[in-house]
Amino acid sequence: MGLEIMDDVRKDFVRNMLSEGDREDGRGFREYREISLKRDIMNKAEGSACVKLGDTEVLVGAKLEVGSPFPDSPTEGVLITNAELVPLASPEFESGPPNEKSIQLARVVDRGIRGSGVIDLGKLCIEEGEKVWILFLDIHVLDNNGNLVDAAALGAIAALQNIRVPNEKYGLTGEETLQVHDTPVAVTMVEIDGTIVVDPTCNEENAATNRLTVISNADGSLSGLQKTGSYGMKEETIVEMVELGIEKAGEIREKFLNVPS
Amino acid sequence: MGLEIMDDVRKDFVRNMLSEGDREDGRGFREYREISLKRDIMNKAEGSACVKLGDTEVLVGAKLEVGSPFPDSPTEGVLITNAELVPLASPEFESGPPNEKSIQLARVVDRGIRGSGVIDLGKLCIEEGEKVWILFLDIHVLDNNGNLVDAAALGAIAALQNIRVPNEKYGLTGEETLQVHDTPVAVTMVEIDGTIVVDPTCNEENAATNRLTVISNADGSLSGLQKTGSYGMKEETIVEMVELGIEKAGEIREKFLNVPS
Amino acid sequence: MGLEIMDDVRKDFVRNMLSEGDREDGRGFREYREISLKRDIMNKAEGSACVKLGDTEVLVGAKLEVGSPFPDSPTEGVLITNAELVPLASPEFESGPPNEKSIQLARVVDRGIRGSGVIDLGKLCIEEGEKVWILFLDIHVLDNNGNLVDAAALGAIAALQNIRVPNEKYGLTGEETLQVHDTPVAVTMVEIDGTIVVDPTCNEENAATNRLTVISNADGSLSGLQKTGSYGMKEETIVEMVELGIEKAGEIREKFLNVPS
Amino acid sequence: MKKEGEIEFIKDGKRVDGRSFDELRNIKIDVGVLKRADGSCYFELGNNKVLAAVYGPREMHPRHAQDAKMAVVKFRYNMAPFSVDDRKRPGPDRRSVEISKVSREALDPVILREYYPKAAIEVYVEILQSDAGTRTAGINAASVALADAGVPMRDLVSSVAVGKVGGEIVLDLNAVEDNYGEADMPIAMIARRNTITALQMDGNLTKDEFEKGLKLAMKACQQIYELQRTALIGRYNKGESAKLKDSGT
Amino acid sequence: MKKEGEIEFIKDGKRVDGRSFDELRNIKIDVGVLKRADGSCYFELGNNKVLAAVYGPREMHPRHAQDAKMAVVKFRYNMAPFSVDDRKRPGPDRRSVEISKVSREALDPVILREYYPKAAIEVYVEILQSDAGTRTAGINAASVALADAGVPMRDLVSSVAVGKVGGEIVLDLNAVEDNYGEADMPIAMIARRNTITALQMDGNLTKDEFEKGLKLAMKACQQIYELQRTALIGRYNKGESAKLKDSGT
Amino acid sequence: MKKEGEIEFIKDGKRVDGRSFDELRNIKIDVGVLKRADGSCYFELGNNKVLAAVYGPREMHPRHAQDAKMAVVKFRYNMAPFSVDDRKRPGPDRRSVEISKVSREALDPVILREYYPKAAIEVYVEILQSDAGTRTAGINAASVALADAGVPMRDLVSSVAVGKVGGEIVLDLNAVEDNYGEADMPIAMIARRNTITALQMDGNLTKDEFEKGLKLAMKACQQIYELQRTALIGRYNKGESAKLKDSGT
Repeated sequence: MGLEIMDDVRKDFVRNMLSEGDREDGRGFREYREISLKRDIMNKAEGSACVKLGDTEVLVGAKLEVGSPFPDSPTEGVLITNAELVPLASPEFESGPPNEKSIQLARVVDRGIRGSGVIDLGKLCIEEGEKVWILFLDIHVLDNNGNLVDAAALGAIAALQNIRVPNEKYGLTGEETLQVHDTPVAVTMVEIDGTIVVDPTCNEENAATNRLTVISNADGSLSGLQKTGSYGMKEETIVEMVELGIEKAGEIREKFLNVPS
Repeated sequence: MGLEIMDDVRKDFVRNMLSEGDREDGRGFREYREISLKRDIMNKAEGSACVKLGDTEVLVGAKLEVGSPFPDSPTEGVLITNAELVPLASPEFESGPPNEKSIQLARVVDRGIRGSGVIDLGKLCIEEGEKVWILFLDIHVLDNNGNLVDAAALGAIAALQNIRVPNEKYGLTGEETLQVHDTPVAVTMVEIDGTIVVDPTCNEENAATNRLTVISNADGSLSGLQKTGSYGMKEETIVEMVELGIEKAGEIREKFLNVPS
Repeated sequence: MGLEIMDDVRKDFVRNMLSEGDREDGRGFREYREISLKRDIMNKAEGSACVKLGDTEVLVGAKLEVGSPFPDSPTEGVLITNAELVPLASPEFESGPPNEKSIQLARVVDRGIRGSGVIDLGKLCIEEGEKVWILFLDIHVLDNNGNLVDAAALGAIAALQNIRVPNEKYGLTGEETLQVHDTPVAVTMVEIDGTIVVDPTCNEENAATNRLTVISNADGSLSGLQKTGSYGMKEETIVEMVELGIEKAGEIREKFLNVPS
Repeated sequence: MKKEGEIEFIKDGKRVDGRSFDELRNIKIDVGVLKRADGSCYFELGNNKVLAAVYGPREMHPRHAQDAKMAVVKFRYNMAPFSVDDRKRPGPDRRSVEISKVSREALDPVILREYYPKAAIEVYVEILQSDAGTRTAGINAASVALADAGVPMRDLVSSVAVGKVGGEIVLDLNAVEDNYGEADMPIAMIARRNTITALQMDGNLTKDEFEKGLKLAMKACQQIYELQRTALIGRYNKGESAKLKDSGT
Repeated sequence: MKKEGEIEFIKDGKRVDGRSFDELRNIKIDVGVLKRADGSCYFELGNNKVLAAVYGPREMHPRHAQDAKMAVVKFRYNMAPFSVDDRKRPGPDRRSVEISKVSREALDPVILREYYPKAAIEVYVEILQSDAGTRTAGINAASVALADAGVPMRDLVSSVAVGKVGGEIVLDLNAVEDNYGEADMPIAMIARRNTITALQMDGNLTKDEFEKGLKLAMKACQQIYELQRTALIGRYNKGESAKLKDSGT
Repeated sequence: MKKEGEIEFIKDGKRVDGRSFDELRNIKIDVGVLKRADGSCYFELGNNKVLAAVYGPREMHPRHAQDAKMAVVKFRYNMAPFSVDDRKRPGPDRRSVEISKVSREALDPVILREYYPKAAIEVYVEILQSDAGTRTAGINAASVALADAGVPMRDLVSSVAVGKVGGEIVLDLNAVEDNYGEADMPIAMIARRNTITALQMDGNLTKDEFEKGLKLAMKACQQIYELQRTALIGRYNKGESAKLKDSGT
């Protein structure tokens, strides 16, 4: 009960600050927290990245294993995106099987990757109908201070960019790297009392009436949208967020993903 | 607590009416509610039927997939009968894995089908030891107003009667229909204060001391029996119910299952 | 609450007796309860044994099935040790999936067997990379009056000693028995207020500050150790227990496992 | 989203099933079709057959999940095993868990949850036959079932998907369009207030296509709203409002 | 139920194991074989080896499953992994869930559950070796274990199966008869009251065969009842009633 | 434990990675690396990368698992799916359940659990990269994280493994030594008190080897203790003790 009151206090705090033009950490409304991206940091993973958005920290590891294709797509590899909200990362997370939050996180990141054709699954076929690469993308949240989606999506692309295909382990020959065809970037915004802010903290997420994640590609097109939360949104707000999302994605892509390949 | 009292009130209501020769819906003791049977109504299922017993409504869908035989019966297809008591169908049903009620429902229907050799599982063999048809019979309860077993068993036979074998989907040739060798019909009766009534409603099931399901075939033989409930029964009552069950099964079979094939 | 008080009463009872040089059942500190071992008692198991340590009773059954090897050890059979603490055996056991107690029990027994090379897994290979024997060792606890590990470990070796390989069932030819290369024996001791006693009862386990299981082989070497409990131990105590464990193991081996093979 | 170069999605300004770009599939709505549920609705959208039932407000279990300020809405989207081409294993999978969450959040804004603190309002959607668009059909059905149950609501929620096939933005994708098209965007809205309560998109759309699709979907939701309203009025004109729901409970 | 034309089930009026049609397999009953359980029974029926334990009446968990008017009986039928030809994966499967329900309902009628409102009486049956008829052996063992635990009962329950093999109605099917016979019908009854508390049948029987089988089973239950009673009397004559059950608890 | 005859474990008195018999791998300790946790520690041991977080003391759920006399310590050892050569399926397996139990019992003796009756102290260890010795790294990390969280403790716990490879007793096995060596013996101890709180062994050791290994491990725990202490002092000298832990909670 005391905890619920603290929830309300924090929500009011965030709202009052915003009404005076401030955010709890002093950022501008359309400003991200400091982003840090480290690549290829886990030597057991075929690809990996660690992303920090301020105090939010997410680790993404990619593993490649040889397995069977789905019967209805015998010439394609398989991409499986999974997210674990381990209790280490937040007092609100609990041990147990994936829940609706972790499932949604994984699926939104997954759709962003599929929607923009980041990976050519046909290239992951080893032997039609028999053997394909199974590409596991595991999102491991270490510290949840808000906006896990953007951190996870950024980490996912960065991890894919540094994959080394373990051909040797399976006695195969083939390309060593995985071609990454696009660089979708997720930008999440919340609406709080009519104000739009990007890259929300936990407190801002809790105080928000709405949240929208906009995933966009290098050419400015969209490869994913996901509205979250139990409130309605106006068309104009959505359109404004989509524009803003595409703009911020461009900035992040420029700085972190346009690696010489 | 209030709910438990309502339970008792309803039980007494049913008992009092019966003691005066009446049922809550005005039926005779040995009278079924109006039966409605619709066949082949679900185009994604290889066979289907919807059965209504008064306000009780059960959907049965049959799916055929190619799979492996059990090691100890390499020349036989596999029949898997499953029942879902989805929470949509009753305030008492809960989400979750199958419980003892849904398992018993599925198993009683399944035994009725096996006991009378309705399906020749040998005919479901495609390639000995390698490939057989897996026949899934899924009982999906939509509205539980009592006597699910009889509705499900009737729907199961009707669904089997209209199966189209999906040979083409698997690049196979073979017979298009499945021969149905018998038409077992389940008839459920309850004993309430010594009175036997057929096709019980929920209220009657709750007020009953005993319930017996009698499954019988076209030739009048039995292919399944199942007593339910925490009370003892006299031999005479059981024998009377078996006779009555065979008689009612004949009426239902005549009206609903003797389709020209 | 009342139960917790009874717990304390029993602990104090055990402690008080020990301080006067007595155990609740009159044994010496380094004395086992009467051990009974029956072999080959279950005709559906390929090997079996029933062990009683006083009122503790454990059944171990070995089953052999043909299956696939692990990809990283294509020339080896598979040993799977499993323990079920079924609720029949103790008021404290509950139905459900394996918990930390049953998992620890199985793993300690398993490590003892592996550590001393009791079974040559290479001999369980039928066809490299394709077919191997899967050896299931199932520990089924019937009555828990303390010291399950020693009873289970003794039963496991005895069950392995009387395995008949079911070649015929799988259309194979090969040796009929399984060579058992060593006879590891588990000896469990507890420390209660500085006193070391072997083969603890439930009450002694509950009153103990520490428990150590020492598994040793025919040549006096160690093949497993496991400390249990939320208290620290002194080096001297551990060394003393290890010596005592090896000594008692020798006595048990001599009496029960040195069968003419 | 698979590419299938050989399908000619658009021919003479018509789609594979003969519809124009902004045309809904046939919709059929039956209200109050179940006896045990407090409210129910059968909804057909083309070949989709969907059933929704509502129970409550009633006591919330488990207690620690109660909300002291308002009712908790539970939403369970479930596919019957025989509703799809390859039999669906019973029980929730990741897709149905996500759809349940999105659908619940689509309906939450119209339910006067604060009237029933600590209570549960349970919404169950069963997909009996699936042909693309089941989540939108489920939200439409659930919205009507909530009204049928007498749950106090600000308004109805209506839902539809738009997408891109053969380079065109079209309304209400069918199965072929969904499987082989370029984008799919389901939305839900409170039609009379132009308020969007659910929005998802996967595939690929330019910003202009997105805006065009959003407008198309919003317009179609108005149509669906009228059908939902008509069905509810029909239901009560039949005088069935006096149905006895408690028998057998 | 598989047909196996080549087995000669009946030869010279005897069955494959030499029994006559109405003959039980060997039965062995040991009472009070477990120390920790409040009551226990080891039951052999031919090659079946079954152990039953009873705990309670004790507090019912979880609380919401308590019955304010009477004790709830929990019954768990479980097969040891090595009790069957092919190793049984630990944990309940559909068959054991159904058998547990039927067995609980077979025993409920004799337990004076109303003496212990809100309590649980827990019955655990472990099948150590299986050879057809385990559910009947389990009910018989459980009935004796309940008495051994001092649970107040109206009477004992006895159980046996009858079936049809080689065209004949026979008592207490063995494994070959069960696997390849034409019908199997397990029943349980309160022998002294001629009251049937469990009845199942699968396979195929005419009405006359059913009636003949029912009578055969009822008669055999009388025999089993006498064996159960004798075992219980033997137990108490040994003066073991004073066993200390609480040590180690 | 597999035998691998072809590996030359010891050459010129050095091990495969150039270490001497009694040499630890490189250790790196960072304290307070997580914002949301009440205490945290990042621990590297050679190629092992391990993160520990502590929450609590806080309310224990479920209530029936509360201990009226003292706090309950929950310990969850978990491997990230990408921490090992072949992807680890998420969720606890038998190995991690046992390690969690042993690790909890290794830490229990130093936590002043009686200060917080009915409470839970939760310790979460994530293995991010695994290279033999993860359980000892996890205990070391958890011990520091508990101190960082301000949980009242009698002392720190330090942990290391010893083993036998190529016939020699060596300290802190690496992955090759662990996979193909002859024995592995992880221990945990309260270094300043010479009190052993965890001890496991698998493989094969003579009694003398065991005693030699135990002494070797105990000495190494003293070294690790100093590193843990230094890391904690470093943490507080930076004045980070004033970190605001409640933001965002």
